[in-house]
Amino acid sequence: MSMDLDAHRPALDDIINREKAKGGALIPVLHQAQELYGYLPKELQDYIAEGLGVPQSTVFGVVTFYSFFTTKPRGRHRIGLCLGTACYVRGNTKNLERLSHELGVNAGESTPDMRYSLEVCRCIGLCSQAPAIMVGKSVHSKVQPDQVADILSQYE
Amino acid sequence: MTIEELERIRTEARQILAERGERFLPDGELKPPRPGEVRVVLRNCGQIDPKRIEEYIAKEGYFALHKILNMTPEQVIDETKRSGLRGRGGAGFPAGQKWFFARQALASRPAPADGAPPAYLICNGDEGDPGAFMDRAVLEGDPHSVLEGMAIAAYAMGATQGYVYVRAEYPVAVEHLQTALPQARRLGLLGKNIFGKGFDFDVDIRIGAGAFVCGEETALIDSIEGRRGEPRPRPPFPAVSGLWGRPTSVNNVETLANVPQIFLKGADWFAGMGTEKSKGTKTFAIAGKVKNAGLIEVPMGITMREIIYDIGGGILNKKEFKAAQTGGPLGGCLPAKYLDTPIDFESLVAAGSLMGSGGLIVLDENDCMVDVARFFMDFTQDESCGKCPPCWLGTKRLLEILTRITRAEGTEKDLETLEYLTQNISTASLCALGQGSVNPVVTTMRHFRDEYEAHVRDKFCSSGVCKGMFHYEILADTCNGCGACRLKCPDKVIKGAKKAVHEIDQANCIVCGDCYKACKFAAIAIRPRPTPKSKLPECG
Amino acid sequence: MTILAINGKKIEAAGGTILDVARANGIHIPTLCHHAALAPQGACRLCLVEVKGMRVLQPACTYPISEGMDVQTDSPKVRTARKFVLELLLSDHPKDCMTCETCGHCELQDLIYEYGVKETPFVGDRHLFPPDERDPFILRDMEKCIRCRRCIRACDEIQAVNALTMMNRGFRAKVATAFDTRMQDSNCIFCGQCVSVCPTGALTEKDSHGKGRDWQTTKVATTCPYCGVGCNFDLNVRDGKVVKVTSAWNAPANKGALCVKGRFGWQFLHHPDRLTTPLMKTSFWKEIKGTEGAPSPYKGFVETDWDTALDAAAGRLSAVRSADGPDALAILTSAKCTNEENYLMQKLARKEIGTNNIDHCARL
Amino acid sequence: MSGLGASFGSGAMTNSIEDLAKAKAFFVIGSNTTEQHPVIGAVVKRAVRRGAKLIVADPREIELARIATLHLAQRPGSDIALLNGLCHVIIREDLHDKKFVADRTEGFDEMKAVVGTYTPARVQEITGVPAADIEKAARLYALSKPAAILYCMGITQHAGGHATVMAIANLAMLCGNIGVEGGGVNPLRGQNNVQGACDMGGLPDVFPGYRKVADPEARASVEKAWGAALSDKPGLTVVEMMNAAHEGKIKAMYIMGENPLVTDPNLHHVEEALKKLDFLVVQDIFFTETAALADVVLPGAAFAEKDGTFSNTERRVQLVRKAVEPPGDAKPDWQIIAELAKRLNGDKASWEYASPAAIMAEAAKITPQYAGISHARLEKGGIQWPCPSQDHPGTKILHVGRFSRGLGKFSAVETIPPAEPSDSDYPLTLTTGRRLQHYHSGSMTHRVAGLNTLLPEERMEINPCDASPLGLKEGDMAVISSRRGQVKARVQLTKRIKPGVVFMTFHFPETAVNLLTIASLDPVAKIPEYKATAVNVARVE
Repeated sequence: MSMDLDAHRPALDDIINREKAKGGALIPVLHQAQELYGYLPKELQDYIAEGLGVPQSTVFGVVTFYSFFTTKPRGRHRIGLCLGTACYVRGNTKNLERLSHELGVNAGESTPDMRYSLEVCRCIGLCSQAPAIMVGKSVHSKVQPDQVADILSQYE
Repeated sequence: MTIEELERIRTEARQILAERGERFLPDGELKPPRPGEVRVVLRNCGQIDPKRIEEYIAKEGYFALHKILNMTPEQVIDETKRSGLRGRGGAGFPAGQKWFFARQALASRPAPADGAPPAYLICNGDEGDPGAFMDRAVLEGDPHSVLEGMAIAAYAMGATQGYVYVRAEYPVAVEHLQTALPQARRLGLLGKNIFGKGFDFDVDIRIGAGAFVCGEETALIDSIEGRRGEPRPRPPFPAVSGLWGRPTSVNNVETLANVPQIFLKGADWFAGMGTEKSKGTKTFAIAGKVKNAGLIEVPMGITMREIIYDIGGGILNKKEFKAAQTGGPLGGCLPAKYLDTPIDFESLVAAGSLMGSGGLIVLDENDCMVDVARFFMDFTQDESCGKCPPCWLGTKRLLEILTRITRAEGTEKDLETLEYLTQNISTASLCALGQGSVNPVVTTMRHFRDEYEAHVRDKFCSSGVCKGMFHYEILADTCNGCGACRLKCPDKVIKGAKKAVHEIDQANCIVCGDCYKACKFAAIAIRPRPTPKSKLPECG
Repeated sequence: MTILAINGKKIEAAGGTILDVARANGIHIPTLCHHAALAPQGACRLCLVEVKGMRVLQPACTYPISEGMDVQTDSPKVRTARKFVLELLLSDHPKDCMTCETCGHCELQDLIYEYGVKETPFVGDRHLFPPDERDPFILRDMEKCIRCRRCIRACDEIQAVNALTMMNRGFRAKVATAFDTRMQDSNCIFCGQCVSVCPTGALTEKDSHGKGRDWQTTKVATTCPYCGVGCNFDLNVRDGKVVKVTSAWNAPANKGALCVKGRFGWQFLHHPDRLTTPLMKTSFWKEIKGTEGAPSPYKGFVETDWDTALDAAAGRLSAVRSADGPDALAILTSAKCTNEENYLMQKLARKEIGTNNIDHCARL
Repeated sequence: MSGLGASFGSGAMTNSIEDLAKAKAFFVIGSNTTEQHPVIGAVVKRAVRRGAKLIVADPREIELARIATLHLAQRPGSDIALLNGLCHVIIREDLHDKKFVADRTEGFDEMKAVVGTYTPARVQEITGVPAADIEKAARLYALSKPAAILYCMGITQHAGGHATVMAIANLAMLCGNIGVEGGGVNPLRGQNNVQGACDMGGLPDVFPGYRKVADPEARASVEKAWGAALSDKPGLTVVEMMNAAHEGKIKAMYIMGENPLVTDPNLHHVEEALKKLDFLVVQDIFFTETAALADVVLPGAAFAEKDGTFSNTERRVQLVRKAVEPPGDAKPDWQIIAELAKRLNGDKASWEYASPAAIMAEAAKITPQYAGISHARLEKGGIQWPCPSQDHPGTKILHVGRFSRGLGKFSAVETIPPAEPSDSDYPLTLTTGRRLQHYHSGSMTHRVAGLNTLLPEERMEINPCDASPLGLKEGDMAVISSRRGQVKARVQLTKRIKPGVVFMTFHFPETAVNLLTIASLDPVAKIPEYKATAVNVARVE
């Protein structure tokens, strides 16, 4: 997978230089780098390793440990379907099946047109509105399978 | 900042608050206190604008900090001990004791040569229990109460640098903290020489990256240091060797949010609430099959019945209460016989569960306890850091067995193996995640053994959850032929004339459950499948 | 001094962990992720012991002793927990000890034997990785990895290279290089420290496969022939051939560490290019013998015997000395040879030839 | 080693490998430690991770430079100026250890007078290292005690190598870093037993134990031990031997375990010299390039095929044990030498040795540093010399309390430019070195398949700034020429090398870089200048 590091290099360098001085800079830098590029491919991880003076293996070990980090590009809209306890017992697996069917992808995948990526997440603290789905930063609460298509149509 | 200035800000801000009146969170999560609730931690949530420090000051904010800076750190620790405040993160360790240990460790060690902070105070906001969101509510709704609590704790233990570790899933909490920090610094409530008393303390935010195990304090410390969050054996405890090897206290959001109130109203006031060993209030996130889901705060010692029925309004859709799951993935499922048990740290542990951070999920007759155990095991297995075999391999084996049972492939031997696994995982695992991971299995096996046995022997899931292990039947003597089920059936496999008993064409039924939900007269029942799967060859 | 009780026996110790103190007092506690050259991490749970007053079992390798502590190292509870861990590990491990390179010096195998684990009660997914033979020297058979992380720690703590890491977590956790590449494509320097600490057959010396079980080889302690650090190691010998180099952990200069050349660079010993007989330049042979001589693999040289070669060499060197004086001769001794040989060489130059024209490549 | 001998009275690593871990700072100059002494490189890396400071002076951004607190990329051949500059700043800022200087050294004022002229500004001009970095480095070294200096051939293989070592000694003494744990001046010896070959008198001017052949007293004692009259005239060094052979003054040579036709400078000249010999005996384990020129080739034994001892860089004498038989008729070298000696009018009895242990017993008698060393003792573990008696435990740190020569001697040394500075015909400076995966002339390592996989061929490192005007891209073949010859090599572009400098190793006979190097010698140490050769580089079409 090749990517264009130069797209955001000045901003990336700023982030690295700003965080470097503090202890434990790696995770904050990865967060911000993923924010910039959308994902953390090898080239980016290697660049961060070099910039922070930490081993590449450490960066890779951290990226693969935390579920928030991804090495694959994601869709424009990230669907986060909560499978926390409340959402689970209130039937969010049915919504997942429907979403998967509508989008033609499995959880953890993106649609070929990169419009959506479908992700299952742990409790997002919306238990009282279960079952809940987030698309980007907006919350859809008490979702029923029949509403899924309608929700999807709201995002371009 | 001086006390006079603080008082001036309070006066001005009270004016504004009085003019505006009380307001509540827009999304309906935090409703006004219901009868039976006592709000200490949630006192300001929804009542003040969390992005304006003045409004927090209007509610006596930072007065406790000023007060304790006239006390010695030892006095602050003693007062906290006297209040009986215990950690709200799960284990319930006395907060004052934690600070005491850190302070002791600090005294026995030279300060770092390079001028780095001698000790750290970490606010654990990695609220990972599915079903718990009180920390989010506090961080979003009243961030300054946490910062003030941190400053007091830091003063007591000797820390000069603090970190708030927040889940990445809580962007609003992060945003509100990011707003709060510069405000507090600008007023001199964080930073150098706070209130002119020679106390330095500042706070930085660290955002988690999606790892439940980082709620464990040693893993959280590793994560702040920029590594994989993998728990370490204790000792050494963080109080002795924590962040960057220095004395560190890790306290939960809710614990810290209690602290300013304890110093404003006194240890006696706090100790006056709750039970003998569990003082104060506790927030609970009630969810699941309950009418009034949401966040509540109640005195310790209240019963589950009071919470679920009096405050929560009882079970949804007139269903039967089956169990309450408390304590998240490391907690357990308690059946109806515990409804009248007072909720405190010890009672929950005695019942095989855990206070945890206060998640309380109500389960009804349509929740399969084997599937619930499987659900939690799927969670902990996925969240295991992979360091110690009892956890990374043990939980995997547990999950595999539970999955087999819920797929009608379980055997009697599997039940034995489950018990063997749970016993040993709990004694042999490195951290609380591994040790506690078995609790959902242990409690469901203890209290709902019959369901496990039905799954294994009869290949029957009486809750109608496990696919292929039940079917629906229309009860001839209850069906009044209203036709609701027939209309709802997506595959049109229900036959029956109006006002006549209906029947399901079992051969073509996909067991979707729409008819079951549609029937208002409890005329559709969950029954074992006519050809039990037990005739299939068993494995193992 | 701290006084504590281990298995009811009163013990005095200055400090350290339960494991340190137990071992110093001859009390056996099994370990798997522990390695004397590495910092303890308490992960594998084999060294669990009962500490009175503690709710759960504690790892002896990280738990510091304290006054009045009461420890049980071999109680039924402890043995059950250890056996349980072994059963778990075995449930994710191939059972191919018969053909495994490490059979006979595998710490997992030894413990499975010690705890009498005949069969694991657990049935489930097993990691199935094909052996990775893409790299020189190191063969990675990750199916056999028990995730003790000794390799990762050796790469970090001993070598400070950090080519290895854990990737993913939970059951999917795996020892890998950055981006799970072959080791050649990482920053690995092939020092083999990872291999030397691996308790199972997950990391083995590729060139030694099939060349001898541990019990079939003789270990000869010696000193490395490459750079000047003077690392010690053990040559593993079978049937007159070196088949492997293993670490000598008590070596003063290197404490078990080696570099790629020291650990893996021994194959030249048995290379077919080795000189096996004295040679003489064909023209020289003809000059003194008047015959064609026995052909050698080297163009312009014939094979000869020691007496012929040495007599001829001594004769010519003496002739030059007689004709042009001792300082017309020069000797290069060798920084690759032993002290004893260097001593003899300068003795030969100074005493038998009579010149100080002796040097070696110290300056090169 | 002669430089340290002059300054301290003993030319060996002052401290132990183990004790490097206790250094608070390292100054590494002219040593690519992680590739040439990988196990020591790791000791340094570990110490740095624990917080030790690291200053690296090297024209290349070697691995240690990447983790260094400070990297000084000096021009090849400018080390003395750099070291004098450091001393200048330390004295100027009054950071030196005045008590140590007063109590244990001599010659301070003369040295001070010379380094006084090496202002950071002047040093910047000579070395190309920014003046501010020179000041920072001086403070780092002076203020972190103990601090260890590590150096290697990058220092000695220069026209001014001997003087450079004395400049290093100045720096260490100035800060009282001698005779202390974690400090010292630590020359890292290149080959497994280069230390031992020197200790045992494998040098033209000294007997075993560094006693001068010209010293009547020393000579008398060796003559007595051997029962023979010995020459008092110091002999020739390697390069001098080749020159003498070229001139027809040396007529016969006996070469054991060396491959001068790859390792020596100016190979065309070496080849001509060896071909002019009347007689050449080569003793080796492989048919080397040099062996091909021999009249007689004797098959020796490799390290695993004989007993004996090696002395490592920290003066530790350690056993080498026979594990397998030599192949075919090959014999341990000690047996071959003895057999040959017996045939050279020797008294045969003095060449009867039952074992290498017996040889060591004899050697120990005339080698003061080894007096207490025997194979029997070494069975229990290596011993660091000096070990003057059977009950002496050996010496971890030299010059504790007192230098071998009494007082440590400061030397006033001036910068000595390379013998062959770059010019318009040969605009680049070639510096040579080693790589991790191969060793010396490669006769051993090229016969290990995996090592060839890891590093199959030589590559010339060149900065992209130098490469682009030459039209050179990564992987291109280039021809590298000096006044003495030319070689072809593939090009590796790297910013880790200073512009104006190119780097190659001599591991590959097919890329024999010593065809290019100059045989100009340091006047005292007689070490050739491998580290600075004027070359030009062109693309092979």
